[in-house]
Amino acid sequence: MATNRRKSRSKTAAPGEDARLPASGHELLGYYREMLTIRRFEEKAGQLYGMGLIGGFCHLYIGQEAVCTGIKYGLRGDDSIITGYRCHGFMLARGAAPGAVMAELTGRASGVSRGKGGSMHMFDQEHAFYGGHGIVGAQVPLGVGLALSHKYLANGKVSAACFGEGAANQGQVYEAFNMASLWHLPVIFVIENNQYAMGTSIARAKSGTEMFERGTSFGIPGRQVDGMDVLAVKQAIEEAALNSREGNGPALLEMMTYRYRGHSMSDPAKYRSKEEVSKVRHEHDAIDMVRTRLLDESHATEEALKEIDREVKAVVAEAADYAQSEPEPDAVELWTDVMHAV
Amino acid sequence: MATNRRKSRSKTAAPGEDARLPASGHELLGYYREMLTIRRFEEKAGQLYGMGLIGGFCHLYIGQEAVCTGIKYGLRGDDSIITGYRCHGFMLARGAAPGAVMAELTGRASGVSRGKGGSMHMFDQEHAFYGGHGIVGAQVPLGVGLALSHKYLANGKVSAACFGEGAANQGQVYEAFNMASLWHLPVIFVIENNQYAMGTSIARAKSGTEMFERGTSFGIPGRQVDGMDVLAVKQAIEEAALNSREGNGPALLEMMTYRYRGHSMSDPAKYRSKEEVSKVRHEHDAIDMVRTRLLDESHATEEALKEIDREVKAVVAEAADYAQSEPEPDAVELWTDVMHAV
Amino acid sequence: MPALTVREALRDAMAEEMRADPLVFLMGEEVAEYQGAYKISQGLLEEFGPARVIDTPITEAGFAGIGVGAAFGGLRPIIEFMTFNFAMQAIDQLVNSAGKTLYMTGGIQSCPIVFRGPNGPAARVAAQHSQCYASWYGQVPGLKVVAPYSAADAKGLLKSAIRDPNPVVFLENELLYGQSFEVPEGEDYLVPIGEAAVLRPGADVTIVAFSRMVGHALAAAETLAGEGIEAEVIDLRSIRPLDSETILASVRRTHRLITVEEGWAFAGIGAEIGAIVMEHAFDELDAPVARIAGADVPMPYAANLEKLALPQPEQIVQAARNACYVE
Amino acid sequence: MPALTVREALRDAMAEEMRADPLVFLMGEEVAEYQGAYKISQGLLEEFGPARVIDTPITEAGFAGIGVGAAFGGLRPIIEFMTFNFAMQAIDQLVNSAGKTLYMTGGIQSCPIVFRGPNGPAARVAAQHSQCYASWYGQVPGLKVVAPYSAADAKGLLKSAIRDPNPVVFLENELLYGQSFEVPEGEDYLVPIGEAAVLRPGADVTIVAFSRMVGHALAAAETLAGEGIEAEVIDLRSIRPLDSETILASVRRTHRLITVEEGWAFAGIGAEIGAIVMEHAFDELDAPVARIAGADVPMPYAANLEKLALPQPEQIVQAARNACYVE
Ligand SMILES: Cc1ncc(C[n+]2csc(CCOP(=O)(O)OP(=O)(O)O)c2C)c(N)n1
Ligand SMILES: Cc1ncc(C[n+]2csc(CCOP(=O)(O)OP(=O)(O)O)c2C)c(N)n1
Ligand SMILES: [Mg+2]
Ligand SMILES: [Mg+2]
Repeated sequence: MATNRRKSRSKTAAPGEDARLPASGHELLGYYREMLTIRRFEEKAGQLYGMGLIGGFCHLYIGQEAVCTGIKYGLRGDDSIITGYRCHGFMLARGAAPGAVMAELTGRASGVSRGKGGSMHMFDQEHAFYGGHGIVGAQVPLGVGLALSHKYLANGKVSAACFGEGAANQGQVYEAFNMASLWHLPVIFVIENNQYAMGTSIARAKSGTEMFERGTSFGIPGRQVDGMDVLAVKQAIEEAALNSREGNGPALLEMMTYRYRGHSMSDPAKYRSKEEVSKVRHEHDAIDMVRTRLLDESHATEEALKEIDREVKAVVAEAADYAQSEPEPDAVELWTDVMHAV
Repeated sequence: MATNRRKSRSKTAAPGEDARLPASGHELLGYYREMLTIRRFEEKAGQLYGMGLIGGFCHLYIGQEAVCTGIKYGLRGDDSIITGYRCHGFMLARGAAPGAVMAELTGRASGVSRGKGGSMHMFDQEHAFYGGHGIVGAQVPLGVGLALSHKYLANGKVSAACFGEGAANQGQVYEAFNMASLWHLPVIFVIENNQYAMGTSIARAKSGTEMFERGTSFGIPGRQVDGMDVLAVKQAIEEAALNSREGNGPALLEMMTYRYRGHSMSDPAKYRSKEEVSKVRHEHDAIDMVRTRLLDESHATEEALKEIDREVKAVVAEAADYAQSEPEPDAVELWTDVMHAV
Repeated sequence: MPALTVREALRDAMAEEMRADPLVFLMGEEVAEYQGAYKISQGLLEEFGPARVIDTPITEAGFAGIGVGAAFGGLRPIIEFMTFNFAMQAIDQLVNSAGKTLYMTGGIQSCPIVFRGPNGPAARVAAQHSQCYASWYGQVPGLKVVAPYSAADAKGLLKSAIRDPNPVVFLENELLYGQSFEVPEGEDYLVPIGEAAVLRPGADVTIVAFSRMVGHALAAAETLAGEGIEAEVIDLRSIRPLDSETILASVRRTHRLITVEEGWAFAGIGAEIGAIVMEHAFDELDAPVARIAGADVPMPYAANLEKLALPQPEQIVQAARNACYVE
Repeated sequence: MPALTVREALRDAMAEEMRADPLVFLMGEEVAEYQGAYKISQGLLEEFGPARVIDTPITEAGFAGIGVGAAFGGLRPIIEFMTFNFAMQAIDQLVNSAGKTLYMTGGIQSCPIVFRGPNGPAARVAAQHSQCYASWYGQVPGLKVVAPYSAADAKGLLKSAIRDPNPVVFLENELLYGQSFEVPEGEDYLVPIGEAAVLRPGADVTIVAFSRMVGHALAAAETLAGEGIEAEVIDLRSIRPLDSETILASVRRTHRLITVEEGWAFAGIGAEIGAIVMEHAFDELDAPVARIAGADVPMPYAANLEKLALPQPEQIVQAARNACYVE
């Protein structure tokens, strides 16, 4: 086993405290741009929600950008990924057009799900992203099913099944652990531990040891990873994927991360202090960490990064414009896609 | 913690190989009689089934008698017990009249559930036995709920939630583990590991470590117990109950046992060899072990034990007669007990 | 009478019953410290403490089962599902463990428990969060099923449900939580389970609805009155037992019946009501019973499609006109 | 035509489709080494090996979800539930993950999967093992629901279900497994989903049934013929889509309708059929649609009570006499 059961680094480790993982300037610039795109996209979605252009539940990914970005780069492009309702970041990371994602949020015909799924239900088959699921924990067996299909088809692919630390208490997760391990399926269970499930801190919902050890009795090696460090996420995923691809079965990775916003747009997040949020934001932010390193290691100038910021803003602004100007689905769409014709 | 996480003895330990747990002759004679009553009762039920007097599913407890008997004596009389469909032994152990239990099996008005529940659905509120449940695993959260009621009422009681090693893979079991541990509920999870879930041997359904370790990551100490040794079962339950009663939360006990018959009356049990069954029967039978000790330690003569056998047979024969001669429920019973009137 | 929102009425019902009976407690996701995902349990943790207002992990099957076990053990649990969509994870515990045990045990084992939470569509929450489960639970003998519209009924029925010795599935509606209604004062205000209410008398056509659709039915009746059609509006309130007497009595007067529900028509509550009327008042019907129901599709997210998927008052008006053979 | 049991017909359907399409596989409890709890998968492990005939632990939510995920990944799973009672543990995966995904994704993500197993009452297995789920699943747009009676339909419909690009809930009946029927030969014998079958023509009254109750309907028709009443017997075969055309055409001829089901009447399939007939052929009805259904109680264990809880041919006969206004 390449992975091990001990924490690889703790979430409170200050940036730069650990030895930095190797990465080229080109690579780091890519992460910077992609994570920033997700953040700006989500900020814009929040604004559109406030303007009444997006409805229902809308769960922003702000703070967690390193997780989906690290997963993307730790996997091959055709490895499958599945997650819950907090899925916008994954859509963007895997390559969906920001305009089409935003148009889904505004419920337009040119949205990725043609306006029918909304924030929680986005799929991108071209990029092997399988949603976008609203029922907490349900995506975990689905992700194991994708792994079963990979093994069955012997296509060498791996499946990443992502879920929150709150979802990690759901019974079907353990059923999925058992079968994945029993059948040596190529699946990486990724817990995005952002410390809260809605208003419930992890300590109030979880008994026993740390989450990454919850697979141990099912024979699944677990590891805690700094989910704010895109390189750490990427490396942990790479190792687990390699191991799974070799037929050694599943791994469990607990990504220590944090969400800066409320659970969804309707959550004022009174269950934690402003200081708690701002401490993470200022001391251990995923994007800042890459930014600092880019400057430290002279891969980029302040000006070059500002230019990226401007470009990202333009991309997101364009997506927002598109999402507001596109038409709603045609009324006849109410009745389509219920069933495939035989 | 009085319990510990290591096996206390392995299931393959030969009788008498370990130091014998202390027990008076009087005590041992009681266990002998009670376990024998269960076995003879179940044999008789099997006969009545063969005669068409019992219908549907009928899961016999033959081979596992030491588990329910040890649980009974390890607990106080008002501690609650709950189990699955393999429940006849528990009914008898807790003190239900054999005739009323058998009459339930034959579907008669004087059955413990007035003929409406049958083999799988027997309760005995007077003796704090809460069934008798047909859905694999469902009784586990129910048992935790009983523990919650004990804690809420501060009545000093403990709950024993019994389930098979097959049921131990069910997701709701882990949900129950988590909440029981988080809330320090007085519940003893008892896995009756009889090696098979219907036709599936434990190795074909379970990944990872031994079953008794499945609670570890939820902070629940686990222990493997020789489930054929009524004294070992009793002692393990006593220790766990004491600990739970003191407010230290749940424990998990894995009782290593074996069922001699098919899963239910319709199972020819072709998935294992006759030799496997007869080896356990001859080398590690719960009743034989007590019998041997009674003779060894001169607590009873062969003749005295034969007399008990005769008495037990008479009790069971009487139960069978009763169950065949009692009338079926009145037709009006179809419509009663659906709801309490308000 | 003071005006209360449905949210306040539900909270007051629980608070009053918890004051009256120390065996009553509330358990569910975010019910305690967060005061309820939809703030139904506002103030309860403060008043009753963490032993009686219990936050759970996101494990519906587990805590529903724990609730049933606690009821077996003599307590009177109120189990909140954040929405009934998530109760599908636990539906076996509701149906098999709570609903069937009294019968299976020949009357030995009671299960006094309330399962409550929002049911049916909310706003823009799409297919997985918008299902109505009234007819599923309504089908099961051994369960009582309630689905109030007004705050008064919400309060009176929830108090009855908590006192009921049987398991009760209590279906709320998120979009009603903020609506205000007059509510009779006093801790003794109870609404019995199993009785429908005639909210508006009328001689020409009967409209039966439950939960949020009662508002639509009343709006439609208002429009119809302007056209000279007097619609009688019946709020079902309880799904099981279903008050067929009130419906039949009305149909015997109006000879016309429209049913309204947000869920799917197929084997829905409207179908059941139609069947009952057919069985008991076939000769009284001057027009076929018309069902207004949610479109036969999973709930779409887009605002325009969602509106098309849900029953609108205008559809009820049109159905009533048709039943009265008015152009 | 050779006679096959329903058991053999189901096995043959799976075997043929597995031979024809390497993406088809079977997964469930005891399906492989044990050859199926009810021996439906006899011989399949031997022929197709453990990669395609997969024994699971007793974890319905998990393996149903794994099945759906595998279907997302391009396979064509057949998921066997030992009985549909246990599928309640997994019902969220069937409804929310399998049934709604195509719609939620605007047509992007298909889910070609079959969920099959015995549904409804067996013999003496009591309340928790005897429920009929036809109307629950039938209510959900996005699912197809099938419930065959004969071995020929079992085979032809299961083959269609396996080839269908949509999720199909395939409801079998344990008591039919051992019954023999003639089955057309050939691997191309398919029965399309969504078409009812007129099993016996008759001019006086229509009897609609599905699954095991078709046998009762045929028996009742035989008795009625002796009394001079010619009953038309329709085997529904599919629950969703429901073949209203065939039912309506028959009612337009007989003007009388009896529905038969083993499940509870409340919001059942009979209620739905009644509603459809009311909506489309109200003026054709010379008598109210009568529902014969399981008694409104959890299933009792005692032999005499169980019999009373289940529809009997004599009840159908009496309902038909009533509909024809014959003493
Ligand atoms: C089965 C189920 N129960 C409850 C909910 C409501 N709900 C949606 S998200 C959520 C919290 C999940 O927390 P976590 O798993 O930590 O993920 P995060 O939101 O932090 O990403 C809850 C309770 C749901 N969608 N599904
Ligand atoms: C949820 C559910 N799935 C499947 C079944 C069918 N079933 C009844 S008993 C059983 C095997 C259980 O094995 P185990 O838990 O080891 O208990 P044992 O029978 O050995 O006592 C199965 C699969 C069921 N009753 N409930
Ligand atoms: Mg979280
Ligand atoms: Mg077992």
